[in-house]
Amino acid sequence: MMTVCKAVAAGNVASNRELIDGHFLMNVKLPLSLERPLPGQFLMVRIRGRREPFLGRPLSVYEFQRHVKNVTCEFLYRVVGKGTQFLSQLRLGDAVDVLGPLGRPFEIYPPNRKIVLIAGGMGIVPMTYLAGHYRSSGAGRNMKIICYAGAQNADALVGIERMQTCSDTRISTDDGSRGYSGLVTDLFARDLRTYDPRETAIFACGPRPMMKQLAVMLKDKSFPCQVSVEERMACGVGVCLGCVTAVKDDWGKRQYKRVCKEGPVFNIQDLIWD
Amino acid sequence: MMTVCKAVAAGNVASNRELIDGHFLMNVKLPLSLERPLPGQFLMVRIRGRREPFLGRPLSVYEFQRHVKNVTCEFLYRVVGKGTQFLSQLRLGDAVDVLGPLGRPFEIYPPNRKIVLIAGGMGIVPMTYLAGHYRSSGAGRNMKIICYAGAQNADALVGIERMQTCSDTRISTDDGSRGYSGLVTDLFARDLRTYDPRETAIFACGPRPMMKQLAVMLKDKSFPCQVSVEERMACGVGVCLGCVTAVKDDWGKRQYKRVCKEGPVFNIQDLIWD
Amino acid sequence: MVNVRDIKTAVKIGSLVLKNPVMPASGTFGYGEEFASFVDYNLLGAIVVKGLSLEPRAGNPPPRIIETTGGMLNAIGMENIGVHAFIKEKLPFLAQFNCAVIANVYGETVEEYQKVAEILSGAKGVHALEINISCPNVKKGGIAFGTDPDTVHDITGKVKQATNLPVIVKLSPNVTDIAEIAVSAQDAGADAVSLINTLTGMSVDIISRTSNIANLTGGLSGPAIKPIALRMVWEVAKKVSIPIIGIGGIMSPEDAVEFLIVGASAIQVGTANLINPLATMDILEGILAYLEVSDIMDIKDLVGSLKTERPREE
Amino acid sequence: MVNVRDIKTAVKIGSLVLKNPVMPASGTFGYGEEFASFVDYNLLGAIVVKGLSLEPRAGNPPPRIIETTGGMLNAIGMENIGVHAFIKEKLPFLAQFNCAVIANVYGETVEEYQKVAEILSGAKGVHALEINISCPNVKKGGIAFGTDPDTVHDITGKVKQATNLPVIVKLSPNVTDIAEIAVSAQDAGADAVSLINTLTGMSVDIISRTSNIANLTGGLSGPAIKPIALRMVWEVAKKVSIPIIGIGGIMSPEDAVEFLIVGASAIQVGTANLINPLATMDILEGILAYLEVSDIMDIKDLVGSLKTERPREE
Ligand SMILES: Cc1cc2nc3c(=O)[nH]c(=O)nc-3n(C[C@H](O)[C@H](O)[C@H](O)COP(=O)(O)OP(=O)(O)OC[C@H]3O[C@@H](n4cnc5c(N)ncnc54)[C@H](O)[C@@H]3O)c2cc1C
Ligand SMILES: Cc1cc2nc3c(=O)[nH]c(=O)nc-3n(C[C@H](O)[C@H](O)[C@H](O)COP(=O)(O)OP(=O)(O)OC[C@H]3O[C@@H](n4cnc5c(N)ncnc54)[C@H](O)[C@@H]3O)c2cc1C
Ligand SMILES: Cc1cc2nc3c(=O)[nH]c(=O)nc-3n(C[C@H](O)[C@H](O)[C@H](O)COP(=O)(O)O)c2cc1C
Ligand SMILES: Cc1cc2nc3c(=O)[nH]c(=O)nc-3n(C[C@H](O)[C@H](O)[C@H](O)COP(=O)(O)O)c2cc1C
Ligand code: FES
Ligand code: FES
Repeated sequence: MMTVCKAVAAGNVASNRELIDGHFLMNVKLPLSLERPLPGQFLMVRIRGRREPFLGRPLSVYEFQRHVKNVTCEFLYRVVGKGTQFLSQLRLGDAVDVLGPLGRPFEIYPPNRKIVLIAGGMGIVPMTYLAGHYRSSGAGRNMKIICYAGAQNADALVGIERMQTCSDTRISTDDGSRGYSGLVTDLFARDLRTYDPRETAIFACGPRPMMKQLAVMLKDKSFPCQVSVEERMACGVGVCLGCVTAVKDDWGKRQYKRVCKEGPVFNIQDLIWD
Repeated sequence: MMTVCKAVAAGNVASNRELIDGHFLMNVKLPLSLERPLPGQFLMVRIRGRREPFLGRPLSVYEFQRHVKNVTCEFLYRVVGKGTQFLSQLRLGDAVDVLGPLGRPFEIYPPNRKIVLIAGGMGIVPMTYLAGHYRSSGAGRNMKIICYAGAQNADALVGIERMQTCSDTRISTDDGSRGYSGLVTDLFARDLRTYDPRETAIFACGPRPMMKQLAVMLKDKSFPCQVSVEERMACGVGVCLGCVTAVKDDWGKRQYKRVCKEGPVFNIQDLIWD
Repeated sequence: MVNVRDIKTAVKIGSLVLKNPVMPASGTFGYGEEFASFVDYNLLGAIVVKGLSLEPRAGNPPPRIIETTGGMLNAIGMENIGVHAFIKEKLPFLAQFNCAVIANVYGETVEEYQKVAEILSGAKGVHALEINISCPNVKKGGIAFGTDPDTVHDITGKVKQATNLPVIVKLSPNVTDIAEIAVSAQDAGADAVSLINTLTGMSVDIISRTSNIANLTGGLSGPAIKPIALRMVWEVAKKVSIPIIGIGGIMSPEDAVEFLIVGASAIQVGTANLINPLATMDILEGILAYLEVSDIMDIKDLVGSLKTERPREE
Repeated sequence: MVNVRDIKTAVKIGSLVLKNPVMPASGTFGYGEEFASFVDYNLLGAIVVKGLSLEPRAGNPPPRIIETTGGMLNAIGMENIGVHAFIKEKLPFLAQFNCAVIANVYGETVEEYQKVAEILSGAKGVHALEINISCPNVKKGGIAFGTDPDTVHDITGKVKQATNLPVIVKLSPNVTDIAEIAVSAQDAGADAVSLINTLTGMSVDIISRTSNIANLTGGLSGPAIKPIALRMVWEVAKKVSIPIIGIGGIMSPEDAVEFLIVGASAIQVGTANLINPLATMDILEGILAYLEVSDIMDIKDLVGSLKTERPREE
C-alpha cells in the first residue's frame, strides 16, 4: 500500500491567494510523474533555491487533479510562522520543490459504515480530501458522510465549502459566531450516542488538545477512529527520527513512532497524550 | 559635501530585466526622502525580509530621477555570485531596502578641462552617471567628454548606449569583436600623449588589474585622476572596517582606508596595488 | 495590560545602571560617529565602541569579510586608532549623549590590558570596560587568552586592580566549557560577563583555492550562531551570579527576548547593525512591546524565566 | 581537459578503499532503507548508518527538532534499534549493494563502545566503524567523551583492540582545541577522523518560555555551521597524517570541494539529505564536474591544496 516517491518534483505556483485573513489556497503545477496522494498522505513543500525557510514544510493535500501534461495539487494552509509566511509570499510561476506523497494514508473501511469526519482548524484539509475520495470512489458514493467542522470563529472557518457539497456538515465555533457555540468535540459529543460503533467509522484531524479530548470521549467505546497528527518534521521520509510521537505498541508499551512514516495517520487508541 | 542618509529607504522594484546574458537593469521606486546621489556614490541594496543574501550589496547608481511622488533609481549589474543572482530574480513590486547615498563622490573639477572617462566592464555604471551629471549641470554642458569603454567581447558591452549620447565613446574588446582589440587601458595609452595634463581630468572605474595598469601608465605624469574602487562590504557606512583598501597617507606611509567611507573614490596615486 | 511607560527596564552592571538592556556590540558600531545620524543614543542602554589597544593598529589586509549562510566571517585584525587617540578624538563626541559609554579593551599581553584599562579609567566619559579576551596571547604563542580559566582569572584580576570602573569580561565561544571560564572571571572580580564573541571559521574560494579571508580564518557572527550563543548564555547563567550580557545573532526583538529568558540581563546587537543601522532601536522597541503584551512590569522578571519542565500540550 | 571517466576518485581509510569520497553522515540516512528508492547506493563511496548502541534506545521525547537560521537543532537522543537488531534486520539489505557500510557506534561507557565494536566486527557486511565520541559519558557525569584528549585516547585504543575493522573517530566541535583531540585519536591508532559532529545549541519559544527542544539543548547542523567545520578540518589537517572526513553543512558540490581543499580526503553529507534525498548523488556528480574543468586527474591532488599565500589580484 505504501508508495514511495522517486525524487523531488519540480513545481510551479499556478495561484496562491488569501482566502481569509492568514489562510491561503495555493495551487501548484507538478509533473505527471507525481503519484496521486492517498487520503491522509502529505507532501513536503520547499521554495526552490532558498535556504530560508531551511526545511521543507509538511502540507496535506486539499485537492489533486491529473491533466494531460501535468498534475495540479492544491494546498490550503494557515500562516503560523516563518515557513508558512514565506510560502504565502509566493506568486504565479515561482518554483517550489515537492516531495511525496508521503506517510501512511487513512485505511479506507469497507463501505458499509457511516463516515464521521471531525475537523478542527486546518484539520479540514485532509478531511476534505478524504471526503472527496469517498465520494469519487465508486464504493463510497452512497455512503452517509457527516462532517463536524470547528474553528475559533466564523471568520476563521475556511475550506468548508467543498466539504459541504459532499457531506452533511455541522459547524461549531469557539465563540458561537457561527453554528454551535463551543468546541467541535463538544458538538460531536452531543450526537455521539446516535452513532453505532459497529456501523460507524470516525476520522479526525485537528489541534492536539482537540484530539486528546476525542480520545478521552472514545476511550471505552469501540468506534474505529483514525486520526492524523502533526509534529515538526525535517526529512518527511523517515530518516531523521525528528517527528516522533508517543504510541503504545502491541503490548501496550510506550514507544516512539515517526509521524512521517508510521503516521501521520494513527488509530486514536494507540496514541499517548501526556 | 558628504551627505548622510537618515535611514533605510523602502523601495519597490519597478522593473528588472536582463539586457544581455547575466547583465540586469533594475529600476527601483523609492521615497522622496532619498537624496540624489552624487556621481561616484553608491547604495547598499538588500532584499527586504530575507536573510539570504545576508548582507546588502553595494551598487552604483546608473540613473536617478525625481518624480512628483517618488524617486526612481536605476541599477545596472552583472550576476557574479549569490547576491546578484538573487537580485536578478526580483520582479515587479518586490520589496528592497536601500541605504544611501553613501561614500565619497567624485570631485567635480572646474569646467575648464577635457574629461576622460575610462570604464572597464561594469565600471561603465558610475562613469555613465558621472557623464550625465556633467552634461546636465550647466557648467559641463560644453565640455568635451571622451569615454573609453572596454569589455571582454562585443556581447558583454553593456550600458554604453547612454554614454554614447553624451560623449565621444571609444570602444575596446579583449577579443577584438568590437572596436579596438585589446585592453581598454591600451586603447587609452595610444591616445595618452594627445592629452595635456593641465587641461584634462581622468576618471576611471573597472577591475583592479585595469586600474593598476592605469596607475602604472600615469605614474610619472601629472594628470589628476580619480578612480572608484571596489571591495567587499558589510555595512557600507564605515562602522565595520570590513572594506578597507591600502593607500598611502600624506607622508607616503601605507595605511588602510574604508572604501565605503573615505572611498570608493580615491586619487589614483594614493592607492597601493600590491 | 501594563502601560509601556511604567515598565521597569533598568539593568545594573556593577555600580553602573543602564536605563535599558539594549546596546550595540563592539566592532559593529565604530566609535559611535557614523550611527549618530540614525540612532538616538539617548535612548540606548549603552554604547560599546570598537576594541581599543594601547597603540594604534592597522589591522589585517583585505579581504577582511565574507558572507556565509546566515552570517559573515570577519578578520578586521583589531584595527583601531589606539586608546589615546580615542580619548582625545572620539570620546568628547560620545560624552554629549545621555548614555553610558563602554570601552572594549584589547591587548596582546596582560600588561597591555592593564595599561589600556588604567588609561581609560582616567578619562571622563567612560562608564565601564569590556575586556575582550578572545585575542591571541602573543606570549603564549597566539593561543587566545580566553580559552584558559587561569589566564582569564589573571587578566580579570589585574584589570580590576587597574580600574575602578565596572569590568565586563567578554568570553570567547571557542572553548569546551564556557561556564568554567565565566566562573573564573567572576571569582577574579568581574562585574559582569558578556558572551559570545565570534566563533572561528573559514571560507574557501574554490576557483583560486585561497581563503576568502586574507587572514585565512575569521570570526563567524550573525543569526547562524544564535543557537550556540543562547546555549552558552544558558550554561553560564546556571553557574554565575553576576549579570550576563547576551550576544550572538540577535536580529529581532524576539531574538533578544530569547536571550533574556535563558538568563541574560542585557543584550548586545552586533552584525544586525551592519544590515540595518536602526537595529538597536527596533529591538529596544520590540522588547518593550513584548513586555507590554506579556504583562511584565519589570524586565528582571523575564530574565532567566525559562521553564525547563515542558507541558506537552502547548 | 581530462575525461571524467579517467579521474581517480578512490580514497583509502585504513585498509578500506572507498571508490569515491562521498557518503552520507550518520543519523541523516537512517539504516539505508528509506533512501534506497532515491539514491543508487552502488555509486556512493560508503553508507554510514544511524548511531548504534548495545541495547535499543527510545530516544528523547518530542519536539526533537527545530529550524534555525541556515540550519536546525536536533535532539534525537540516539534512538536506535540496538546493534543486534541492526545486524539481523538491517544489514542484510545493505549487503546487497556494492558499497562500503560504515557503522556509527555509540556508548555511555568505554566498555559499551568496545562491546558494540566487537559485535559489529563479527558481522558480515560492516566495513568500518565510526566512533561517535560526542556522547555524554555517564560515568563522568554526562560530560561528553569527546572533549578530553585522554578519554579519546582511551576509547580509541580500546575500540581498536576490539576490532580489526578500520576505525574512524568522529570528533565533537564543542572543544577548545579539536586538533589536540584528533592527535590523541591518531596516537591511539585511529585509521581516520571525521569531523564535525553538531555544535550544541538552543532555541526558545518566547510565548510559552520553554525550549523548542524537549531535551532543552540540541545539536546544530546545516550550512550555518559550515565555516566552523571548515576551520576545524583545516586545523586538524595541519596536525594529523591520517585521512580526515569532512562534515558540516555540506549542501552543494562547491561546499564539498572547499572541505577537500582544506584537507579532507572524503566528506559526509548530513542535513542536506533531509532537504533533498538526492543530495549525495548531486554532490558526487558536482565534484566530478569540478575535477574535470579544473583538470585534476586524481582527487588526491585536490586534497589539502589550499594556497595560503594570497596574491592580491584575483
Ligand atoms: C502531516 C502534516 C500535514 C499538515 N498539513 C497542513 C495543512 O494542510 N495546512 C496547514 O496549514 N498546515 C498543515 N500542517 C502544519 C504545517 O506543517 C505547519 O503549520 C508548518 O510547518 C509551520 O511552519 P512555520 O514555519 O510557518 O511555523 P513555525 O515557525 O515552524 O512554527 C509555528 C508554530 O507552529 C508549530 N508547528 C511547526 N511545525 C509544525 C508541524 N509540522 N506540525 C504542527 N505544528 C507545527 C510550531 O510548534 C509553532 O507553534 C501539517 C503538518 C503535518 C505534520
Ligand atoms: C562602490 C561599489 C559599487 C559597485 N557598483 C556596481 C554596479 O553598479 N554594478 C555591478 O554589477 N556591480 C557593482 N559593484 C560590485 C558588486 O557589489 C558585486 O559584484 C556584488 O556585491 C557581488 O555580490 P555577489 O553575492 O553576487 O557575489 P559574491 O558571491 O559575493 O562574489 C562573487 C565575486 O565577486 C567578488 N565581489 C564580491 N563583492 C564584491 C564587491 N563589493 N566589490 C567587488 N567585488 C566583489 C567576489 O570576491 C567574488 O570574486 C560595486 C561594488 C562597489 C564596492
Ligand atoms: C565586523 C566585526 C568587528 C568586531 N570587532 C570586535 C571588537 O573589536 N571587539 C570585540 O570584543 N568584539 C568584536 N566583534 C564581535 C561582536 O562584538 C560580537 O561579539 C559578535 O559579532 C557576535 O554578535 P553578532 O552575531 O550579533 O554580531 C566584532 C564583530 C564584527 C562582525
Ligand atoms: C537528525 C540528525 C541525527 C544525527 N544523528 C547522528 C548519529 O546518530 N551519530 C552521529 O555520529 N552523528 C549524528 N548526527 C550528526 C551528523 O552526522 C553530522 O555530523 C552533523 O549533522 C553535521 O553535518 P551536517 O551539517 O551536514 O548535517 C546527526 C545529525 C542530525 C541532523
Ligand atoms: S521527519 Fe524525519 S523521520 Fe519524520
Ligand atoms: S563596509 Fe563596513 S566599514 Fe566599509
